[in-house]
Parts: sequence; C-alpha cells; structure tokens
Amino acid sequence: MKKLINNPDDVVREALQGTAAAHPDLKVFFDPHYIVRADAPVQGKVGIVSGGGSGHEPMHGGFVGMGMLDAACPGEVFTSPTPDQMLEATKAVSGGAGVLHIVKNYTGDVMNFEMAADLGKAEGIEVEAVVIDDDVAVQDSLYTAGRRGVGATVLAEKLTGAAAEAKATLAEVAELCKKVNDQSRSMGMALTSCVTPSAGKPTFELGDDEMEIGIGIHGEPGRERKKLAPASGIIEQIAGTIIGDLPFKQGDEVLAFVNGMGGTPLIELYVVYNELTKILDGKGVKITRNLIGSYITSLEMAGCSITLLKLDDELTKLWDAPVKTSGLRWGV
Amino acid sequence: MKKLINNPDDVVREALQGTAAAHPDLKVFFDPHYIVRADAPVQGKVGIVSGGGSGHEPMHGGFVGMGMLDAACPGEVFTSPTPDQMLEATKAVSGGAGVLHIVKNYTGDVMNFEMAADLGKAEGIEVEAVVIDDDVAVQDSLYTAGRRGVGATVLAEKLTGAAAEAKATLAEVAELCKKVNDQSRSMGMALTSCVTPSAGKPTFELGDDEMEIGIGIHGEPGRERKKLAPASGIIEQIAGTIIGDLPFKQGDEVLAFVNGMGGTPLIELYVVYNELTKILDGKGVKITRNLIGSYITSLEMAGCSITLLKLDDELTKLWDAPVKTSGLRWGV
Amino acid sequence: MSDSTISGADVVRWIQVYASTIAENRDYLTQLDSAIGDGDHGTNMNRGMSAVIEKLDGATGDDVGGLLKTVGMTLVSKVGGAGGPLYGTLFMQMGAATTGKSDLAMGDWAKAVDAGLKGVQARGKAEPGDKTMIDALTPAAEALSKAAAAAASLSDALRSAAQAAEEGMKATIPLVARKGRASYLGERSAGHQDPGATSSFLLMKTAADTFADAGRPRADRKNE
Amino acid sequence: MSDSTISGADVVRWIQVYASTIAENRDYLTQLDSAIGDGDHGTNMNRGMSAVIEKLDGATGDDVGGLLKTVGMTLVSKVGGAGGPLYGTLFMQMGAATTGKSDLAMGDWAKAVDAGLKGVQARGKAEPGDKTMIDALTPAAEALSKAAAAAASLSDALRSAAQAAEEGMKATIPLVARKGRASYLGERSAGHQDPGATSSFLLMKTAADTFADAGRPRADRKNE
Ligand SMILES: Nc1ncnc2c1ncn2[C@@H]1O[C@H](COP(=O)(O)OP(=O)(O)O)[C@@H](O)[C@H]1O
Ligand SMILES: Nc1ncnc2c1ncn2[C@@H]1O[C@H](COP(=O)(O)OP(=O)(O)O)[C@@H](O)[C@H]1O
Ligand SMILES: [Mg+2]
Ligand SMILES: [Mg+2]
Ligand SMILES: [Mg+2]
Ligand SMILES: [Mg+2]
Repeated sequence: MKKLINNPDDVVREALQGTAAAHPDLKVFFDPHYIVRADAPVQGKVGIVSGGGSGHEPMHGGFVGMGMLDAACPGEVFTSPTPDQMLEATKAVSGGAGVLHIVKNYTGDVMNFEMAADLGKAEGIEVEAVVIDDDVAVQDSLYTAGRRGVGATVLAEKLTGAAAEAKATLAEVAELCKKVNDQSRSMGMALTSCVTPSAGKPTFELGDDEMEIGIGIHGEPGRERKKLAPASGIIEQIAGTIIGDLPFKQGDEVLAFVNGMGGTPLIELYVVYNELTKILDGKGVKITRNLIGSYITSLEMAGCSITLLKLDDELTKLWDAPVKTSGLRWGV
Repeated sequence: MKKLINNPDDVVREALQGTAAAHPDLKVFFDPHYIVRADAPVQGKVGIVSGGGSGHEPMHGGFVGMGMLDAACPGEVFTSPTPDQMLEATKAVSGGAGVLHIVKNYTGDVMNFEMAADLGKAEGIEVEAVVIDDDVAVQDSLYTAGRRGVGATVLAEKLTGAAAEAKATLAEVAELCKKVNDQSRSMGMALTSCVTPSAGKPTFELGDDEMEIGIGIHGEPGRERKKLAPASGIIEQIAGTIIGDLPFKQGDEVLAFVNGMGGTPLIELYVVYNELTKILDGKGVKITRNLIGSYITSLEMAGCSITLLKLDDELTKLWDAPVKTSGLRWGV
Repeated sequence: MSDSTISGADVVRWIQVYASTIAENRDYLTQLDSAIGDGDHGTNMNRGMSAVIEKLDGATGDDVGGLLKTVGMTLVSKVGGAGGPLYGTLFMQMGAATTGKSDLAMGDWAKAVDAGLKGVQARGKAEPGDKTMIDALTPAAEALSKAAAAAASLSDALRSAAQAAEEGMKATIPLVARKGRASYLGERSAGHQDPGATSSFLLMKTAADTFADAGRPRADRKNE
Repeated sequence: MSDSTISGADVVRWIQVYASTIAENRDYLTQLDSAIGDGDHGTNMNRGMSAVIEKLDGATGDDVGGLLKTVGMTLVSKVGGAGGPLYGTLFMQMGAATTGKSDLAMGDWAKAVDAGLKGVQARGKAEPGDKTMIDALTPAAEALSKAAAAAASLSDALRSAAQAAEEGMKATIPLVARKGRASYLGERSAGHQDPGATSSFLLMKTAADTFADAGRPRADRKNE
C-alpha cells in the first residue's frame, strides 16, 4: 500500500485535524466526528446535513460552508457514519427551521440516518431525510437495495444549500432535493481499484488491459468488466445509458458533471468532457452549466463518473448562487 | 497504460477542445495552441503569460482568468511550448502596458521563452520575463541547470495576476514576481511514477515499498530513493529541507501550499497538512494562508509537494484579492 | 427444561469470546466483503467489538438485558455501515427480551435470539434467501425454538443452532444478493459467501462453545 | 580540396534520411531520456522531423541556406522543450553559414557544422563535458575542420566526423550532467548515455551515410 498516511486507523482523525487547522470557517468536532460551519446554527435557516464514509473527499466535509452544507458527518473509510455523529451534527445546525438529511442510498447510510432522524425528532428537532439514488449502473428493483447515491449528491448539496440560504422552508428544501434526485442520472467506471487503508491491498484486481464499467464509489466491482477502450467508446456507453434512462431529450438544458474518481488527472477529465459534449450535441441536449473535477471520489481510484441533471430556471439560479466551501466556491 | 484518452498524440488537443467547450470565459486557439481570457487584451493592464508542458493541470490553463493569468501556452505533455505559441499569446494579451512572462526554470522553457520575448520585442511589445526556481531538492550551482520551478509558480501567477489587475506597472509586476520567487521554497516526493501518453509506460520503476524524494514535476527521478515511511517522517524531511533553506524563522507568517501530484487523494493531503502544521508550530512559524489540493501535477503521479511562501501585508492582500479561473476562484 | 442455565457471567464471557473470534477473523471477513462488498466488514465488526470490550470492562452480568443493550448501543455508535445498525439492533432486541434477568434458561435464550432476528429483519427488511446475515440467523433461531419445544439439552440446542447457522451461511454461496451492497453486483454476487452471514455464524458458534460449558464446574471449562 | 561536393538535393536527402532514422530510433531516444530526463526526446524529435518533412515536400535544395533555415524554424515551432531551440538553432545557424549556396564543398560543410555548434553553445551555454549534445557535436566539428585543413576526401571527412560524434556520445555515459534536466539528478545521472548526444550522433552518421555517395552517379547510391 502506497499512501501518505501514518497508522491506517488514524487516517480519518488526522485528516480531520488537518481540516480543522486549514479552515477557520469550519468547526471540527471529535468523538463523535462531525464538521459544522463556524457560524452554525444559522437562526431561521433550514440546516442541511449530509455524511457518509470517508474516502470520497472533498465530499462531504469539503462542502460545508455558506450556500451548501451546514454539517457533514465523516465515517470511517467507506463506512457509513453512526447515528450519534448525525445526531450531534443535527443539533449543532438546528436553527429552528428544521434539518434536512441528505442520504446516499446505501443500506448502511439509510439505516444509520433513520436512527439519527428518530433520535433528532425525540429531541424536538424537525428532521426530513431525502435519499439520493442516481446511479443508473444499478437496477432499481425488488432484487437490489435500489440504485446507489453518487454524483447527484454533490449537486443536491449545492442546490439545497442555496435554497436554504434563501430561507426556503424545510418542506420546500426537501421537495427540491427530491426534484434534483429525480432529474439526475449518473454512471461511473474505473481503470484501477482503490486501496482502503485498513485492507492495504486493492479491493479488486483488474488486468492491465481491463476496466470496470458501472462501479460505485466504494471500490465495489462494477456491472461488467471489459477490455480497455478509447475514451470515446467508454463515454458513449456511459452517456448513452444515462441519457436513455431519464430520458434526456432534444432541447433539454443540462448541467454536465464530469467527476474524477481520485487518481485520474484533470487533463483526462477534459478529454472526457470533450467526448461528452460531442454526444450531447448529437442528441440536441444543451449543456448550460458544468462541473469538471474530482468532487466525489474513491480514494486513489483512477476512473470517472458522469452525472447529468436536467435544469430549469429555478435550478440554474440556485446553481449560480454564491457558495463558499473549501471544495466548491464562487460568487463570494 | 490506463488512461481515459483516445490517441496519445491527440490528448493535448482534445483536452483543449474540452476546455474551450467548458469555459465561456476563455478563448482557446489552436495551431499554435494558447488560451486567453475572453476579455483580453485588457487595455492599460500588464498582461501575464505563462506556459509549459501539459500534464500539470490545472496549471497553467486552469489559471487563466480575471485576477490571474491573461494567457497560457500548453506544450505537448511535459514538453515546453514553442516560441510561436508564446508570441501569439503575448500579442493577444498586450493591452499597452507590457507583458510579463512567468517561466519555470527548465532549460527548454527558458530557451523557448527567450526566443518568444525577442520576437515580442521585435513586434514592439515590452516584455519582461521572470524565471521561477523554488525547488530546494535541486542544488543551484554551476553544476546544475539551477533549481527547478515548481509550486511557487502557482503562487506567483496568482499574486502577479492580482497586482496586474490593480494596474501595477510592468516593472512593479516583474519585481513582485521575483519577490514571490525569492520568498518561496518547495520540495516534492512521489509514491508512484507517472506514465506519459506517448511513452505508455512508467517513466521510472519504484518498488512496492519505495518512494522518491526530491522529484520534479515531469516524472524525473528524484534526489534519492528511500524505503516508504509514515507521512510524519516524509513531511519532516521535506519541510525541514524547505525551512532550513530560506530559512523560515520563528515569527514568520507563511502561506503553506500542500499540493497533490495528481494521483493522491485529498484525504491524504489533509493528513500531510496536519503533519506540516505540527512542524511549523514547533518552529514558531505561523501559517496565515493555505492552499491544499492538486494544482501543479505530474499526470497521475501519486505524491505531494510542499511550498512555503513568506508573507507580508502586501502579499497577503494580493492573495486575498478576487480571482476567477477554473482552477482557483474566490471573491467573485 | 434444560440441563443448566446461562448465567450473566457466561454472557459476559460469550461477548469476550465473540470479540476475540472477530479479531481473529477480521481479515477473513474483510476478504469476503471485498469480493462482493466494500471490504470493511471485518474492520467494522472488530472496531465495534473492541469498543464493546472496553465498555464492558468490569461488567458482572447481573442484568443480562442491560448488558446486551449496552453491547447493542455500543455497536450502533462504533460500527457504522450496515453492520452497525444491524448488529446493534440484534443485541438491543436480545436485551429487551431479557430485561431484568440474571440467568437465562434455554427458552429465554431461544426467545432472545428470535427477538434479535426479528429486530434485524425490521431494520433491514431482508428476507431469508436475500444473501444476508438473516440467512445464518433464521435457521439458528428455528433450531433453538425447536430444541426448546423438544426440551433438548442446552448444549445440544446450542450445537444444533450453530450447525444450522453454519449451513445457512454456506447456503449463501450460490445465492444472488438482493439486499445490501452485494445486490449491486447482480448475478456476479453468486459464488461468494456472505460476510454478514459469516459473522452471524461465528456469533452462534461462540455461543455454543461458551454456553455449552455453562452447566459444568469452572475448572472443567475449556474457554478459559 | 575534395573529391566532390554536396548538392542541394543531397541536403534534402540527408534531412529525409535523418527524419526516418529519428522515427526508427524514437523509442530508443525516449528510453534514454526516461533514465535521466523526462522521456520525451524521441517523441519530440520525431514530431519535429515529421513536420520538417511535410514542410520540405517538393523542395529542390537550390538554396541550401534557405532550406536549412526552414528546417531550423520548423523545429523551433514544432519541437518545444530543450531540443526545439537547440536543434532549431543548429539548423538556422548552418543555414546562415550557407546562405545563397546551391552546392557545398567540404570546407563549406565543415564551416556550417561549426556555425551550428556555436549557435547551440550560445543558446544553451553548455561546455564540452556537461553531458549534452555538445559532446557529440564538438568532436565532429573538430574532425571536419581537421579533415578540411588536411584536404582529406569528403567521404573520409564525413566518416571521421561520424566516428568522432559516436565516441563523444559514448563518452557521455560516465559523465555527471551539468546542463539540462539530467543535471537535477546529480551523481545519479552518471552511467547513462545522453539522449541529445545520441540524436546528434545520428545527425552526423546520416550525413556520412548520405553525402559519402554524393560524388557518385545516382545509380550507385545506396540511400535511395
Ligand atoms: N438489509 C439487510 N438486512 C440484513 N443484513 C444486511 C442487509 N444489508 C446488508 N446486510 C448484511 O451486512 C453485511 C455487510 O456489512 P458491512 O460490510 O459491515 O456493511 P456495509 O455493507 O455498509 O459495508 C452483508 O454481508 C449482509 O450480511
Ligand atoms: N543547455 C544545453 N545545451 C546543450 N544541450 C542541452 C542543454 N540542455 C539540454 N540539452 C540536450 O537536450 C537533450 C534533451 O532534450 P529533450 O528531451 O528534447 O528536451 P527536454 O529536456 O526539455 O525534455 C539532452 O539530452 C541534452 O543533450
Ligand atoms: Mg462499508
Ligand atoms: Mg521535455
Ligand atoms: Mg462492507
Ligand atoms: Mg526530455
């Protein structure tokens, strides 16, 4: 295992200590671990809380701040955080207007957030939870745990954060979050596996000429293993699956999010974006906003994911609203 | 070779096409390749031009925009761009107040920029060039090509960009650039080699338990090869070398820049930052600004570099000034 | 109804043996989870059980229900992932079923395991055959109920429960997962043993190993 | 002064042969550059020489000076890195030294190579022994001057220049680099052959191979 770490058991704590030292706009708490914006709770504003396993940085801790999350709960690497973290975070950001939990659809995350919501309600805080499940690589059927929550989570955090900042009610923010999820589709692929610090070796083995299509963000194997192909072919398959699923249609305006899995350099993400524009142009779908970079990652995995979100005026305005976090910032 | 690309020869062009499609604030030109901010030339403002081999993204193209570079010239991967690119970029951003070339100290970059400056002057444009050479891993002596230009380049581009935006003269901006370079020191290390698209295999081979200390940003081997060690030991060596070189002293205020080489995930960079704060605390050096992320990269190389810049009020104010580029953005 | 009862001290001992068994099987569980999940089940359970051991330091087991609830709550707040709420609920429900007791007769144990299983099902909504820990726990709970109804000996009942759990665990191998992370793999999940079913089998096995000695004098016990 | 002269068509042929030799040695040059540089020398030179070939399409070589200047300017705008300005300058200075000529006598060639070498030195500030292309070009230029002074035959002169370049190239192996990227490696640069010295040796070798035939009737020439 080649990592810039000390003891594998201390990675999450030490990275949080680094976060605390780096960002005076954040308050970082330990045992249980959670990160809140320094000015929390903002009175009269809906608090937005998310969380999940660590190893997806900048998500979620890098998205705490004005215009996005009020708090994030980092679990161990690739392991959902626990209800006590979520409860403390919920209490810390409760400004009287209720708290939204943005939950990625994984069995562990959903169950832990459910327990936390119950505990929060027991303490008199109005809590709504919205589950994100945008990954078209997984069939949503009786025979699966449903689709995974992936790239749309970043978009939902930004957009609900903007709405909450504009003092939307809890019901409105929850409704918006569902809409973002409904109008988003994602799919990812990997060129290499990641290595969790505790396992110390690749989660899956891939041949030198192989790739995994339809991966999640925890080093899970994907939907199929294929021979490595040029970017054009890979993106055609991924974008095609996404576009067909909603479906995205001629004349639609979309936000195109090309995400790196952690070990893929930016130059390749721009090659991917270039391929994506050609495909969307061909379908008459117009990219009016974009996000290109490594925002929801799987440690050092090489690969990418694509998320498309169907935009309307409301969403576009919320996207453009100021945001001030270490991971995403504009307008301020 | 595992990369999200098509033909290796087309990577730079296609990534530039992606850049053109993604960022309406930029104008991208081909044959010769260069990127300028869409509102160039800004009349009465010093134009800031940089450039270098591709494969270091977001540097330099990702730093073109208000408050930073006016133009960037991307060469082939890890290969200095050519004088004709630099000349066209220089002409495109010349707003009557002269043009600064920010040049990283590599034989190729220096010679090509020299030729470009001569060509620019021949066309009646006042051109100043400042060479960045902040890499303490390399001895600056008669027996080397001098120190390499690495992390300080990013800081110099930001700070001179802010000064130029505030309508400093060419002489002032060049002086500032030299000051930033004089007050900066950097050093890097690698856990893995990178793979250039044209070579298709790792530039150097590293054992599973080895690392390279004192690497550059082009996959060059470093100053020494060592057994892999915990982050604390690695950062102690790197930070110690940097601190001793200027030297940084008790009471100094610094900007600490923890940079990922491209394949290292953010969570590790925060572990590194945590180690760095401990070392600087111990020396009584105060971090008053920081930058943590992959900003000057070597394709998919895993590893990091650290840059320290001694700050004063002038530099701090310029750092805080608004910047609007795809790679670095705040205040706007 | 049985040859002996399970004392609070036995329960404490069981938890300790389970913790060390998990520690020994940490890499094995993680390896199973790497094949069809995210490779953390061993680490997660081990982190949780280590915290439990710290928490139980000096516990006497006078209140078996309270003890088991503490185990469950500790797991909930230390494990995370799917394992945390599921094993947490299992122990919390076992605790609820044994509130106020300082000794458990075989029937009490059978009811406790059944309550734990029902809790896991309520929390995780999995059915037998979905390739989860349910597939090890369900046959174990059934074997215990059957043994209790037939007034079998405690050690026979525990052995048959452990054996049923083992068979249930092995029976997960050919299954296609329908719950949890493994379900994302679809058909590719077949051919691998479920990590959660494995840690649940170990739970039943350590119970059999520990409690089978419960009736005998201390000096004859093997797990000390 | 010599048995024959180099015609403009010969120069065109030399450039073509050099381009194909670079293409054949692309991976070799890149491999040398990987050891002590950044692994692009072969790709860079090949990109440049391919552009030169395109540019020269249909060139007759009536004006050797103009031809060589075009080669140099094309290399400057297509190669980049250290190789671009250095080889660009080499050819531009060779062109300046042969302005207006349509044939080169051996002395003209010796002067042209010397002018090119001086240009490279002025641009790159390297001394012999710094482990650069200079180490192949300097002995080659000296061999040519000596042959010109001794009124040797053109083919002998070219052969001795190529041989001197080869020796200079090999002599870079033990050297510690003091210029260019390889200098960053310090002592670690010793034990590797310099890529630029290698491409410069190939330049002198292809000149010998091509021009040695210059005096002979077309039908006997080997490089066609
Ligand atoms: N809905 C569910 N009901 C019961 N057990 C489940 C369910 N989902 C997952 N499991 C069990 O959890 C195990 C995985 O636990 P663990 O690896 O700790 O959590 P995670 O999947 O969050 O990484 C699976 O092997 C399975 O036995
Ligand atoms: N200052 C210099 N003077 C002469 N030759 C040099 C100098 N610096 C580098 N070289 C030559 O350039 C070669 C490397 O060229 P190349 O790989 O194309 O450029 P880069 O080093 O920019 O990647 C070296 O092998 C060396 O022979
Ligand atoms: Mg997990
Ligand atoms: Mg180069
Ligand atoms: Mg797991
Ligand atoms: Mg090179």
